[in-house]
Amino acid sequence: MIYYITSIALILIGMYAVLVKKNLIKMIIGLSLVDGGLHLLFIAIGYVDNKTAPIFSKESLTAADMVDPIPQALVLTAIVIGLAVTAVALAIIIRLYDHHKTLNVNKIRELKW
Amino acid sequence: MSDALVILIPLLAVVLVAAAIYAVRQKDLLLAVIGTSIVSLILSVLFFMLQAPDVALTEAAIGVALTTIIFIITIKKTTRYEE
Amino acid sequence: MRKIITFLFLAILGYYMVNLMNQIPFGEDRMNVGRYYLENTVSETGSVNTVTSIVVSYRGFDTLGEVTVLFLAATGLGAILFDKRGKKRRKQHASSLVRTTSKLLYPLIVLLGAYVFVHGHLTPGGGFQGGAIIATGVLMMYMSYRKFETNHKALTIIESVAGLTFITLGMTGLILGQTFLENFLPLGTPNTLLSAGIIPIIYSAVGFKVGAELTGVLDTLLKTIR
Amino acid sequence: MELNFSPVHFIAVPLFAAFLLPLLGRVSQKLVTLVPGVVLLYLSVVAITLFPQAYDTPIVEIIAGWRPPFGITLVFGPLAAFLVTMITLIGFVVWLYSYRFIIREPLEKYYMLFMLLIAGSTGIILTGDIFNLFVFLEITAIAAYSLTAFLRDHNGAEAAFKYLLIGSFASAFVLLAIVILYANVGTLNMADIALRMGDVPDKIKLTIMILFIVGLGIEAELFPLNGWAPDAYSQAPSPIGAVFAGIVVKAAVYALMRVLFTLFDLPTSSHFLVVMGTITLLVAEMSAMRQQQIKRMLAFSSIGQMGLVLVAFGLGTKEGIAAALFLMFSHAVIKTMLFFSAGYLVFFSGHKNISDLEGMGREKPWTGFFFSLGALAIIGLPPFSGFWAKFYLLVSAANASHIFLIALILFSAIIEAVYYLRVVGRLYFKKFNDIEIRKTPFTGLLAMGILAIVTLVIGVYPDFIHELVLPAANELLDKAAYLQYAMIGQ
Repeated sequence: MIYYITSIALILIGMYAVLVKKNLIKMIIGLSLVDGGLHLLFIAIGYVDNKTAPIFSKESLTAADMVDPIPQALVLTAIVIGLAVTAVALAIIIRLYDHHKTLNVNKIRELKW
Repeated sequence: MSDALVILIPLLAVVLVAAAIYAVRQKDLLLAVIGTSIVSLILSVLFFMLQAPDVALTEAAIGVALTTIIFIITIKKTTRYEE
Repeated sequence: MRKIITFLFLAILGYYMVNLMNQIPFGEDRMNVGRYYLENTVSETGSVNTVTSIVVSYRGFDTLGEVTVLFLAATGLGAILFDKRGKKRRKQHASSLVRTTSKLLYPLIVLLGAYVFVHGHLTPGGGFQGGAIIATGVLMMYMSYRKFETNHKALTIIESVAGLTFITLGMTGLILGQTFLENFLPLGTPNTLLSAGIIPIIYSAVGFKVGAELTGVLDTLLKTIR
Repeated sequence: MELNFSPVHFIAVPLFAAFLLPLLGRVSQKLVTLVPGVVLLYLSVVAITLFPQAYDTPIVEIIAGWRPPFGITLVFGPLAAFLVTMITLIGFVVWLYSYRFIIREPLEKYYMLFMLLIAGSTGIILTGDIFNLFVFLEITAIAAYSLTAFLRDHNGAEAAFKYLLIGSFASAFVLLAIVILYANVGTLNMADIALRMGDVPDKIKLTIMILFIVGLGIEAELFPLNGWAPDAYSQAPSPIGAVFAGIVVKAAVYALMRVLFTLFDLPTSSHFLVVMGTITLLVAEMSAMRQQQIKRMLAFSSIGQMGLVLVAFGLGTKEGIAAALFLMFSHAVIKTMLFFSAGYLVFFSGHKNISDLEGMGREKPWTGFFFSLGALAIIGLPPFSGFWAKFYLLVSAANASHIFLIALILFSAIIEAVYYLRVVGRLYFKKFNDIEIRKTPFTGLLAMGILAIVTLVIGVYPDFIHELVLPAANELLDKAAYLQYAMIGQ
């Protein structure tokens, strides 16, 4: 349960940053926090008490001893996607700074909403 | 679950949330990014504890190292302090 | 004002989510399709790491998409920052201690990355982690040496060839077997390096591709003029 | 034929081309511009070849040899066949238009992103797996962000950032929905999920549905989640504006409908769709009236049309869905043509505002002609496909005895007539003074000409498309049959 609460807290903190903060980089930091929270939530859902990682490294391990592998595989994908989005976002931020010399949303005309 | 873990996990969770709040509140973007990298680091430990070594390794390599680095490069190319 | 509304919205959302998660007990076994993977991964794919067999074989199509996403990020970055490419770099070298250490570590890090992706079907880790490790090594060299240059041409070629390998393997599966990405090589003995059919080949291609792409991303960002 | 065409080509071939382009770029720039066209032509051929087969018995393509629900499947039924064919054809025309329109470096990256966008949107339509859908949604979205910022002026970057922020929020919601869904059903194949949905408590079901509607609704331009659209449409290069209206939004609407119709029971979501669609339509049409810039006007008009599509889907009858699909096709063709001609009008005059385009229709007769044609078609005047789209919509609304809806469609047509005819009037109103006459490239005119012919032909023979959309609509409604073949008879 503590994992659930931690991940929900992380998601909410991230969303707060995206919705309230005025700094472009802060917003992207918020997005990556939301992503981290979602990943933790997903892994926590796949966890089974007293089971081991889904790798048959020893002969003695059987399928009944392991946690759910699917969330792990999916989170792997999601982490990489998160990195890609962050990289593109930061490139756009560099362009915006180059033109406006500021990272403040309020000073960039089109971004007000 | 051993006794040490019973104390360790809530402690990590608290540090994680604190680091996240720090990252959002800190006006110095460089420190804020360090905050997010601490979040990623603890996430990676938690993944390991949840029996997900693959994900822990990925989070360590991508979340802790690379994401932090591209954030820092961006801050270097733009500005360090939040107005 | 905006803060208060956001706060209220998030408080409601949080309360609702905690409530919702209460109905999904933690640590309970609710596997369904996952059970099948665990029971059959060794016999069907020859890979002892179930996560790898899911990522590369059962859900290999996702991984193709994932590699594409990184490729997309590298391409998009190149397009967005196209006219801001420069050659300006740091003026001084790092201290000689740092330089010597990184020169010694660099081959080791690259080797470690390669080890991680070649052993993806045996141990934790795989193409993505290995590629990321290699990119970190390259970054270290960037920071220590002023004149260190990655060969941009070589990077794009590695990127393209690795991507083409992935799809060609998939298409070969379509022709030799029945379906795209089908494992057409013998599975071998589990827990040995040369096992699991095309899984190590695909994961190595992914490793090269991810390494080249991430290095490319770092390179583009570092060389942007502010 | 030995190498049998299979639906996987729609994703693998554009990806292959995207990976190949950097290598080709080393050889010759000419190849870089030509290869995407060849690829899209090839895909159109594959689509048309597979078409009859998909209508006969849906093709279910298994990836990597794992039968569902363990592996990922591609489901190529009538609906997918219809939409994929539409996407490849529009894609080909967009390439034809880009051929001479996009002359800015880096050409190579433009075509790579374009190919990836095509692969992503066909992937959204073909996949039978919910997480795979998420991956393709992200591919499409990241390609769209990058292309929005392609022109590298500050407005493009601003629009792209806005789009990226809202889009990432959307994908976070979609991912959250998938996480909660997985926690309850333990599987990811959409047909398998639908089979297991019965055991899920209603409250959780509702939550998942709302999360999906919010997440996918952002990409599908549902009100009030469409704040990104006008900026992105107007700041992206003109062919990409057309791609957004003709391809990206259509794929997103498909994703939303597939999730709502297959995973959830209809009655709960259909009222919601009608209400949201109506609001989207009204707000967008009102905003379109007030726009000064021609491309922003087109963007709002596009949002309005998507609102109409959602309302039609919300009717929940076979006729209603068929009308929605007809409207999607007709809108994709006409709006692409409008974006193309508006792109050249803006390019030649150097102004984005409608008021600065006065007299352009006389200077550039063909471009002006195609714009006027598109305007008349989208309002819904007879010999064009737009007329039949609205006609079928009216008939289905009447059959469902939705009097309110009939009034709504007529009302929106009147507003559209007002703001489109205003622009057309401006184009021919008076002479444009300071202009250097340059010729519109032939490929650009050819692209617009093809679309004009398509809208006219469909306007004359509407039955042709109408007979294609009916089985497609049936596929969406006949959940049992979908579950049957998507699970390969299990």
